[in-house]
Amino acid sequence: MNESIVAEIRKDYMYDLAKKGERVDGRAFDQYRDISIEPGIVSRAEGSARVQIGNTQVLVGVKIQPGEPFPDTPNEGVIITNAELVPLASPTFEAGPPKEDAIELARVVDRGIRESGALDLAKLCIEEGAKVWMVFIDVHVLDHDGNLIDAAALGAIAALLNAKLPNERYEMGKDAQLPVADLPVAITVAEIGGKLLLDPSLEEEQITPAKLTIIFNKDGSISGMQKSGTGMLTSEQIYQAIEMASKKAKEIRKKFLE
Amino acid sequence: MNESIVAEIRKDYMYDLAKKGERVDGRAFDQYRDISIEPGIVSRAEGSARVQIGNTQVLVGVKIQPGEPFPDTPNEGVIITNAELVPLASPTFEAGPPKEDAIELARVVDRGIRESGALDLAKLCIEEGAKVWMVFIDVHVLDHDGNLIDAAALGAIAALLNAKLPNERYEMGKDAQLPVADLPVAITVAEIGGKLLLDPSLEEEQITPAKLTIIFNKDGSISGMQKSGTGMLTSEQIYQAIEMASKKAKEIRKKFLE
Amino acid sequence: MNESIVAEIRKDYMYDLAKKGERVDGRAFDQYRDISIEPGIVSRAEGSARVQIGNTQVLVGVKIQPGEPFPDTPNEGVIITNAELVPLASPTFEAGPPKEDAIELARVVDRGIRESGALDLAKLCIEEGAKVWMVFIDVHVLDHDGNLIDAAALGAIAALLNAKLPNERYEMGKDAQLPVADLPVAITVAEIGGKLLLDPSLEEEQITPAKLTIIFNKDGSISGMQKSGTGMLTSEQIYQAIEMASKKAKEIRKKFLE
Amino acid sequence: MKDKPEKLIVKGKRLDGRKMDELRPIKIEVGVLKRADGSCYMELGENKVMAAVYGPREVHPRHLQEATKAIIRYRYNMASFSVEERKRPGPDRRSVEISKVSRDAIEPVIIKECFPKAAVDIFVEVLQADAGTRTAGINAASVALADAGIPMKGLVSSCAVGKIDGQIVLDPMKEEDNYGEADMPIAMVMPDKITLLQMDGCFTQDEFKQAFELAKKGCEQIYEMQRQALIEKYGVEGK
Amino acid sequence: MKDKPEKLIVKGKRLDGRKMDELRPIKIEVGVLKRADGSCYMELGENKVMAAVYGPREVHPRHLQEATKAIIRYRYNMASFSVEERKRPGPDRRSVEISKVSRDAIEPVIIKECFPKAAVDIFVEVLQADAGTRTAGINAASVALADAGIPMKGLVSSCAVGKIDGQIVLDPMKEEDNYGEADMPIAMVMPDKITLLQMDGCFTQDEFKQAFELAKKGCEQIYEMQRQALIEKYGVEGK
Amino acid sequence: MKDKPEKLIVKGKRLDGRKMDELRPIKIEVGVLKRADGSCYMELGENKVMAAVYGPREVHPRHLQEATKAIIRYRYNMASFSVEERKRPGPDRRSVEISKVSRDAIEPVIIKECFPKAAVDIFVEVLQADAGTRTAGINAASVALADAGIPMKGLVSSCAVGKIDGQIVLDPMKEEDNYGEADMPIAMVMPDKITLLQMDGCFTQDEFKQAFELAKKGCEQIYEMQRQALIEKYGVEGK
Repeated sequence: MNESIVAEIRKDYMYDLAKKGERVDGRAFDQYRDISIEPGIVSRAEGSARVQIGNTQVLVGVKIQPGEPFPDTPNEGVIITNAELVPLASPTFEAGPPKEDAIELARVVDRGIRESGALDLAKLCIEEGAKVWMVFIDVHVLDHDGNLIDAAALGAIAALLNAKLPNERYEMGKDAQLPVADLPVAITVAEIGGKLLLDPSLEEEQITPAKLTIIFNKDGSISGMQKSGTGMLTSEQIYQAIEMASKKAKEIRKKFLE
Repeated sequence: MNESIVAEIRKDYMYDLAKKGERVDGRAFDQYRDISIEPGIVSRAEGSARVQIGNTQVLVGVKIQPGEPFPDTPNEGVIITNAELVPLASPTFEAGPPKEDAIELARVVDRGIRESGALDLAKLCIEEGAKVWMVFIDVHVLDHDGNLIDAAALGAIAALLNAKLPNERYEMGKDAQLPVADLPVAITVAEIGGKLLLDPSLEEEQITPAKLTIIFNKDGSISGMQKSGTGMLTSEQIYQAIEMASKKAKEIRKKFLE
Repeated sequence: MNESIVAEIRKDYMYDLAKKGERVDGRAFDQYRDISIEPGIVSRAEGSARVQIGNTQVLVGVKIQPGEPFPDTPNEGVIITNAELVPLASPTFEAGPPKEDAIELARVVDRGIRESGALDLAKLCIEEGAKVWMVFIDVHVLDHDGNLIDAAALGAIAALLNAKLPNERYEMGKDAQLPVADLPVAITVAEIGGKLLLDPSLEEEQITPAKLTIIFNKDGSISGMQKSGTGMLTSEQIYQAIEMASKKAKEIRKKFLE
Repeated sequence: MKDKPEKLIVKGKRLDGRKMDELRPIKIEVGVLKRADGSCYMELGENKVMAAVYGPREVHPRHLQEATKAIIRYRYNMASFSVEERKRPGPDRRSVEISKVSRDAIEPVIIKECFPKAAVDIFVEVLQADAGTRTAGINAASVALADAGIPMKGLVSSCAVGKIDGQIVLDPMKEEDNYGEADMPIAMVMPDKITLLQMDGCFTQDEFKQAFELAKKGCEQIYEMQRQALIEKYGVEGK
Repeated sequence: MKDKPEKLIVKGKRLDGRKMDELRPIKIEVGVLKRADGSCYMELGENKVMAAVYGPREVHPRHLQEATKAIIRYRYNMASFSVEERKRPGPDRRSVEISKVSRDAIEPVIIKECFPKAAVDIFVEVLQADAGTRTAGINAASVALADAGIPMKGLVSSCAVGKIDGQIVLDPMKEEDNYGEADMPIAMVMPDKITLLQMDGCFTQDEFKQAFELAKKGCEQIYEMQRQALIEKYGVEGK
Repeated sequence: MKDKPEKLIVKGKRLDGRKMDELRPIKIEVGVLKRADGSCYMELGENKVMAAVYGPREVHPRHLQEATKAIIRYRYNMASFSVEERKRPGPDRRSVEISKVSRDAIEPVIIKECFPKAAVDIFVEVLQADAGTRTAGINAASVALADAGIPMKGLVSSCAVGKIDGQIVLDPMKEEDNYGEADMPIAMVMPDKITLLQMDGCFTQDEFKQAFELAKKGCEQIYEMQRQALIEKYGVEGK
């Protein structure tokens, strides 16, 4: 019981701070925690990247192997995205098949890559209708301190940029760079006490009623959105969120991906 | 505790009624609740029918697609029957893979179709040993107020009568009627206080120690039986059940299927 | 609570006995319970054997059918070993997919067969890269009174000795003996109170902190080892265990397999 | 699947004759199931969905209970015959995600404090699918909650917008969804509380604005129909 | 699978030499397992089944308990090597259904009120199969219950009848089952209480009557053998 | 997979230049995760593993609790991208067995009586695999336990020996494991307590002795590195 009273007091404190324009860790509303990206960390994978946003730590591995295309897209490669919230990363994660949070994470990352056209799927066709490259994007969360979606999405595109088509292994010529055509960046905005802030930490996520993730292409257009949480957002908040996020996406893309 | 006392009293009341030749909803022992059948309710499916027996409501969809025959019947089509007791239909149904009740339901319906020869499987062969029609009969229960087997079996044969072989979709000529060769009807008899009655409602099912489902072909022969429940039946009761059910099967077939 | 006090007293008693060089059922440390092997007990299987060690009872069935080789061993047959600890065999076994004990049992038995070279896998190739014999070794435990590994391993090699390649069934000539090239015997040593003893009964297994299974080939070499249990063993104990086990393996092989 | 039509908009009309800002025909029936505490059947064009509500009811296993409020569970499920290629029964990743975002869309209006330690279970079965099943499901679930007498702050109304042949259209149907350039389902509580917002495809920021405003108009129309259906059943809105 | 023989009945005899109303050879052994509270091994022609009973014992999880009587659980399982094509381990739809109808067949004779809140668990393992495993399993389970000292109103005896080449035969074996026209397993408590009745294939109503009466005769013979096996073990029937 | 090299030992050196009794390069980092109570990242040649410890913490479901001591759980898991052919996520039979024997290897040193009714959970994630992941995992787990402040009787140190081209070698890497004749991982608590011992392949009894003694020497070296890593972090060994 005491625990939940403490939690309640802490929550009130964070709401009060928000009203004063402050955050519990001293950041500005539009400020990310420190970001670091280490590509190529897993040499067994065709591509990989470790992303840290503050204490949040995500490892994304890309495996590429030949396979059959889907019948309705016979001349396109296939993207398969999976996320594992392994119990090593958080006391609240449990072993077992992916639960709704892991599935949502994987699907939002997947749509970010897919709908942005980040991968030129037509160039991943080896033999029409028979053989295409299967690109497996595996998100492995190592330390969960909030904002997994942004970290995972950043890890995915960084790992793709790092990836090679393993032609040699399958005796199809020389290894080649994976054809990356756009650089989508996902930015998550959280609402607390009517205020919007970027890169929510775990503590902030626990009290935010609603988050909105927006994925931007290089040209500033939007290729994906996902509201989550059991709160509501006004239209004005949504427009404001897009504005905040749009700016930050450009910054991050420039600094880490271009 | 009170709940179970009430249940006990209600049960005694229903047994007393049965001894007097009456049922709790005023029906005669050999009387069904109102039956309605709406074929073609799902246009996405090759065949479909919604069956209502009183408040019990079952939707059966038939999907037909080409596939490989079983090795031991290379020139016969394949029937696959599945039943989903989705939690929408009853407070006692749970999400998850089919449990024993759903499996029993599906298998009794399946045997009714299969053993009666309702489908001429030889006519569902497209190319011997290589390609046959796979007929998926999916029973989707929407509202469970008792006697699911009769409703599902009726829905299955009605949906098959409604079904078309989708030749056009697979570029094999014109769509054609599914070759339905018999019209099996399943009738379930419940035993309460030594008396036999047809079409048990949910309330009756909850107190009946034993039910017997009998499936009849057009010519009056029996193509399937299934006793369920942890009670016992005498030989005489079984012969009597067959007689009652046989008559009713003819009636229902005539009214709804022919 | 009383139950656990009784268990504690019983445990102390068994430890005291061990120090005096005795066992609770009167056996010598290096003495097995009575062993019996009945080969050919399941005529549906290509090979089978029932092994009893005291009250422990294990049935091993071998099924052999053609299948595809693994890509990295295109000209070798395939061994697949599975163990089912069905709830019929012990009040502590539960229905469901194999748990860690069943998996460990299967894998230790599998390695015993595989690493000893008991089966000449090259002779199980039918058509290089395309068709090989798949040998399924299924361990079905019927009565669990301790030392399942030794019983299962003995059952596996006895069932293989009993097995025929079912050439006739697949129209490939006459049935032939399975090419068995070695006769591995697994011996499990348990540590109790610093003493080592063979063939632990269930009661002994429940109090032993550590067991060591050693698998010996005909020539006395070791083809597998597995320590289990949350205890520790000294180097000296390990060397002593190998000596005890080595002798016994020879005895058992001679008596039952040669 | 049929081949992609050359154009999705011909002479200012969509393939099914609709205008850009026009919803498909809608049918809403309240209280159609006996066993459920509340239910609603909805047709949205060729979509047919059934929603049922059970609750408040006991929570098993107990450790899922919350001391001061009800927990809300939402299960979106497709019948195996609801789509062109038979779907394997049971949840897949898509339906798990839709269940989650639908719950996130519905939960904000439920006054959960009324039922501490209890559960309110919402089940949506898609009987026939033609693009828009999640929005139809949310609309039906919202009405079924009212039919079950669960206290709510308002009805949730949901619809999607799409981009086809470069134009923003309301409530895309299957072909428009398959061959369109973007799809965005939203859900709203009147007058301006967004509880669902998903998007995939490609919108410029201006297109997003246009689409978003159009989607809200669609929700308003659906809200009226939900209200009407409840009034027909109960004489007054929401019981 | 072998090809269908031209005839299943030749000169008034079945392929294995039996008469129409003749059971296969039967062997029943009582109390063959140490760990189980009761057990029975049974051979019925080429069928080999093992049954074990555990109980009365505690029920986990608790919410499955019944306040005034024991719950009965029954698990029918085939060893993967028991059939010609190796069977994947674990339950399939067939074994789930057989487990259910077998429980329905056995439960009526158990005096459950003796053990409130407890469970009686019945496990049947098919070690070798040749048509008739469910009836063999029920017979063995019934004896294992007696061996475990579970109070019962009587023994359950079970056998099947079939229709082959148009004739009704007792206790069909594999080939007769595969190529026959109907199969009907029943279970009975003496003198005339039917606890299992399944049928598939095709019987006229007259054929049904003839088959049913023959099946009951088969059960009577099996009952005698079950009784004999228990007497041999215990001196008196059922302990 | 590459073809088998003609020889695994050339001029007294192994393919990666090591001597017979030489470990691969090792890197140990303590306390690298924020959420875990203790953690350790370890590289052993090309192997990269991360270990985390949570606990003591509550046990769910309750019936798993032990009245007088903590239960120890150990989960070894491979990331799907950690091996050449993508591995399907989730446990397979190999990882279940490794989890078990690793727990058997670690549990003996934990003073479980300190935490009655609680659980200590150990998670090992293999991020990159190159033969030796179970030993690397045990080494990392042991350090992570110390980092978490779990009372222990000592550190567990683990390494493998193999037989290649007929010679006994310490700490085989992937190619040596694939084409070698035997592999034997052990774990040890100083000075001479063996907690893990597995072997497959073929050793004469003399070879076993030679291999076993070499493996113990390897463990001693690793023990020193584990100790060093903890001293660097905490100034003193094991906190």
